[in-house]
Parts: sequence; structure tokens; C-alpha cells
Amino acid sequence: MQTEKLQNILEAIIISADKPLSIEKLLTFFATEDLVNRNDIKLALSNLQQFYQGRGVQLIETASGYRFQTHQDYKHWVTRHWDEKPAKYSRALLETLALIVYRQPITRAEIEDIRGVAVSSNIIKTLQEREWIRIVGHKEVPGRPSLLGTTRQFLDYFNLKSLDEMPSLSEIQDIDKLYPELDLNMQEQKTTEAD
Amino acid sequence: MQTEKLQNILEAIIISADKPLSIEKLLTFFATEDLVNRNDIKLALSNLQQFYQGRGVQLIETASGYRFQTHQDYKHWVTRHWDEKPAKYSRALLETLALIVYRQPITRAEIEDIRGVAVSSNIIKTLQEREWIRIVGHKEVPGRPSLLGTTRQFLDYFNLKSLDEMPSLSEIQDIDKLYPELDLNMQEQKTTEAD
Amino acid sequence: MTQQSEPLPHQPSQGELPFAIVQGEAISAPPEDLYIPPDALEVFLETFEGPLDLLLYLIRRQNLDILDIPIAEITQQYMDYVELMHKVNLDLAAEYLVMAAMLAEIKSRMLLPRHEEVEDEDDPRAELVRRLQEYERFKQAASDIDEMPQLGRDNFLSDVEVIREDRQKPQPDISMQELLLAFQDVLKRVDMQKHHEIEREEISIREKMTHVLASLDGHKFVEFQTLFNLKEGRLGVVVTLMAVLELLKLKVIDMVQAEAYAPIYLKPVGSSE
Repeated sequence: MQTEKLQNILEAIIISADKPLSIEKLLTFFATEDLVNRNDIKLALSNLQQFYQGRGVQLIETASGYRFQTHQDYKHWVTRHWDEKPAKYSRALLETLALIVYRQPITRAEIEDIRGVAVSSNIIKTLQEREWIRIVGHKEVPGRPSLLGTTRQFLDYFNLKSLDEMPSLSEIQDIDKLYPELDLNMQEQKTTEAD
Repeated sequence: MQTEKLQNILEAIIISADKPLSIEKLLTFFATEDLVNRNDIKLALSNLQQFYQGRGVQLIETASGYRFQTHQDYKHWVTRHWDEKPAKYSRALLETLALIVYRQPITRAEIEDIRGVAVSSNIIKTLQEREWIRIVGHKEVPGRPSLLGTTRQFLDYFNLKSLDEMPSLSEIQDIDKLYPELDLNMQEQKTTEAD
Repeated sequence: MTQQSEPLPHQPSQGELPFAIVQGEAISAPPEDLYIPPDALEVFLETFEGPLDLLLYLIRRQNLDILDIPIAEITQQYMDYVELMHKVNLDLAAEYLVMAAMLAEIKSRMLLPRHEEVEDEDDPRAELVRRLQEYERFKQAASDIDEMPQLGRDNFLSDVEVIREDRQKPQPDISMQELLLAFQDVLKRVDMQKHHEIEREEISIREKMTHVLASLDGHKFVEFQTLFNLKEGRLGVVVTLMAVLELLKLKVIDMVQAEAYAPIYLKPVGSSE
């Protein structure tokens, strides 16, 4: 099949899909007489990705495959489709998620140990309902507590192909970055810069 | 606003919209300080249309506004989304249908409000094509959204004479008793089934 | 915002720096004359995710080296804050008190005379430092994760019109059980947010609402009485009436009557005259 035609077909297929499509999955859209192989698809996808560079939409590859999505630079305008702003996650939830991401498989007690406070069951439940985490096994200690790990959906949500793409755990940080909500530029206060 | 930026924003807005958007409607996405007027939008849209000339998707203008659609030249391949679908509806579709059954007449926004996530226009379309739901009226609020209700065909499919024969809420909550043979090991099934 | 009737009686020892700007208000570890709006104080104290977080803040605030914590001073400050939380009746998690005890213990051990050859690991602060450092890394990781672009918040899926071939596609089957399970799931989720009452009677009213709306569709006016089917019996008539009333309440239909005792007509709201 002609390169340009293949690109257009893939563009039409992926843009009308409601989930990411892997190369294997994309192959099933073609019949033998279409004469399309994995490499053709790979090449066409990479051309398409280049083509959409710097535009309002992007073709990205996540853990489950390729999908089109709007570029984050324009979220300010795109979110006006909906009356409500997406919910902000609490720090407790994010810290719990961070521990599961970087220390998986991990038990709830281990999370509590590092954070120094109890983890509410609502946080675990919310993360499970979002399908970002799941129980991956049980620890062979008394009570056989669940071991928690992240899912492929988590990677898909955060535009990641694999956990390797997560930023590495940082070294010790300065305080302004750690407590942005407190506006701690203590000596000279910027008076009205907070939103 | 810079032409290219405006084009990207419009591209992102329209491609993530579930319905055609008129120029008036598109104008509402911009604030005064964005310095965008009708003519800027018209020009940007016409550039975008040109840009998508000869590609897998095109930006078309319908009676109610601008919408991206897959190019008909590639419908043969795009249609395989539906061939390929396992003979199973997504969770999202079932939940949407259930809400229409029990809360009719109901608008799409109300369904989204209860489910807490957006309902894709394809779900509504699939249910309409199946002739299980239909538009029964319009709610007199801004935008005059459609009110959805179930049809005769829906009742026929489930061999019901009327919706009265649907189980009541309390019966649903005791679903295990209602269908003892089910042995609700639905958890595993739920996780493998893509949405 | 309610003004506290008396100044907070307790003064933390380090008063020279404002400890935060909360909702635009400077909160100092309070000077004599400052009245702290209790709400603002609560916001401030609630920003801590636990004792480690609070300790870390106290250390970082003074640019202290985490490896060389002046334990007596930090313990004092920590206790001040815990007391402050207690004063404003903030639900004080037990963990804060456990930490207080731990700090007190470290402090007392540090007061004991030490031998020259004592190694670093024997520093009673070592375990605390290790935990603080470990916690700090994940605190940072959490804010890094929050900044990563996320689907549904920063990026959105494409939703385009699909031109497809007009061929018969296989229609999935669904069972009543599946439908009910899906509904049960929605209900479970809704239960957590708000309570929705869905009664047995209501579904027949809702179905009737759909019927009434459908029979008004395309008509300018429909006479009220024609909506009732006497074959449905007394209950059917009542249900129809309730459906009409519900639709009126929702402002989906209008009811008009030219004069008293004249026939009553219904029409969809907004339909052209």
C-alpha cells in the first residue's frame, strides 16, 4: 500500500478510536491483500507523529498503544467544554500514589510507615476505582496484607510507555518547592503574586 | 493572539468536542484578553481546513458548525472498529443505558454528572442506532439539551411489557439473591473488559 | 470569618519570621497584638500531612541541615505547634503525639554524656534523620507526579464523527443481569457522593414521562384528556397525572387553558406557536 494512503488510514482509525491501539491491534484492521506489515505501520506512525509536532493535537504512544489527544498547552481553552474543573488530588493521595509507583509492590502498612501517618481507605479505594493501582499479591507475613502496584491504565493516564519514564526519585529539595502552598519566601514577601 | 496558536487551540477544541461547534460557540471559549474575534476564527478555521486537505480526517462545516470527521475514502478500514469489537458492550455503555432506563427522561449532562465522567457521543449513537433509546424532548435550559428515554424496542428486547417489570432499587441492591446462579465472580471479568 | 475573642494565649518561641501567608493573610508565630482568624490557622495547620511533614517544615524553614538537627530547639517548636493544633481543636492525629514522645526521648538521650569513640550511627537522631530524608523524597515525587500531564485533566481524547460503511454489524447481546450490575455499580459510586432515591413507583412515572413527551413530539398542542388511557385503570391514570406534573415541574412542557373550564392543552416548552 502507498505510504500516504496508509498514513491516512491509520490517522482515521486512531482518531476515531476510544482507546489506545497497539501496533498488533492496528495490523488487524488490514486484510492480506492490503499488503501492510508491522514495519510499514511503524514507519507511518512515526511520520504521523512528526506531522502533528507542534500542533493542537498530538499522536502519542502510551503503554497500551497509540492515541490522539489534545496537547496540554491548550488545556486552558479545551476544559471550557465542561462546566466543572477536574478535581484536584489531595497531597495525601499523591504521596500514597508516589510510594506505590516507586516502591511497588508495597503494603499499606509500609506506606504508613514512610509517611508517618495512617492512609485512609478512601484514598486506596479512589486509586483502585481510577484503576491506577491494583492488588498484585499478598505479603507472606501475619495477616497476609495486600501488595499494591500500578496498572497499565496508570501509565496510559500519565502518557507513559513504561515506569522507566517516571522521573527518578529526587535528592533533598529546597523548601520553596516543597511547600508551595505556604508561599514561604519569608524574607521579602511577594505581595500579590498568589492566584 | 498569534495565528498559529489560535489554530492549535481551535484544533484542540473541535477535535475533543462531541458535537459540531459554530463560530459563535467557538468565540465563547475565548476571554476578552485573548483578543480573538469572529474574523480571526474564520481565518484560522479556513487554514485548518486547508491543512487537513487530503488527509485521513477532515474539518467539515455542517449546518450547526464545525466538526472533524474521518474521510469517507477510508471508511472501509474505519468500520472495522465495529467488526473487531468483541460482542460485548463496554461498562460505560451499560451504565449509561441503565441510567436512561431508571432516570428517564434524562439529559446527557445529567448522566455525566451521576457517573462522574464524560459520556462519549459514540455511546449515545450506538444506543440510538440500536433503537433502545431516543430523544423524547428538550430541557429548557441553556443549550436546550436533548432528553433521552427508552423505546418500545428496548422493552421488546428484554421481553418486558412495561418498565414496571424492571427490578426495583432494593432488588438491585440484593442482586446476589436475584440471580443466585450468577455466583458474582464478576470482578475478574470486569478488569479484563476494556471500556 | 469569625474573629477569635482573645489572642491565642500561647506564643511559640521563634517570633521573628511570619510563618506563612494563608489566604492572603500573614500568620506570624503570633506577635502580642495579632489576632489569628482561627479558620486561617486551621488551613495552615491542615496543610501538614503528618508529623514528619511538620518536622521537615520546621527544619527547612530555618535552613537547617537535616543531618544536624538542633534537637532541643526543634522539639520545642514541634511541641508549640502540637499545642497550637490542640488549642484550635484540630483533630490531632495520634501520630503527632507519638512523634512528640520520640523527640523527647532523643533529646534526653542526647543529654547523656557520650564517649569519644561513639560512632555516627549511634547518634540518637540517626533514625529520625533517615525517616525525614526518606519522606522528603516521596513528598517531592508526589508533587512531580501532580505536575505530569494527565489524561482528562491536561490532555483530552479525540471525539470525531465517523464515516463508516453501511454494512450490518454484529450487535452485542446483553442480559438483564449485566444491565443491573452496571446500574448497581453506578449506584454504589453515587452513594459515596450523594444520595439518589430511586423508588419502585418512580420508574413507572418516569416511563410515563417519556410516553407523554413522545406523544407531544411534533404537535403544537395536545389535549390533556387524550393522554389518559382508561384501560390502564385507576393506577394508570394516577401515574399519568404524576408524570405530567413532574414534566411541568421540570419545565419541559407547558399547560395552557384559554379560559376557565375550557379544555386544557399541553405542549412542549419552547415549541413554536
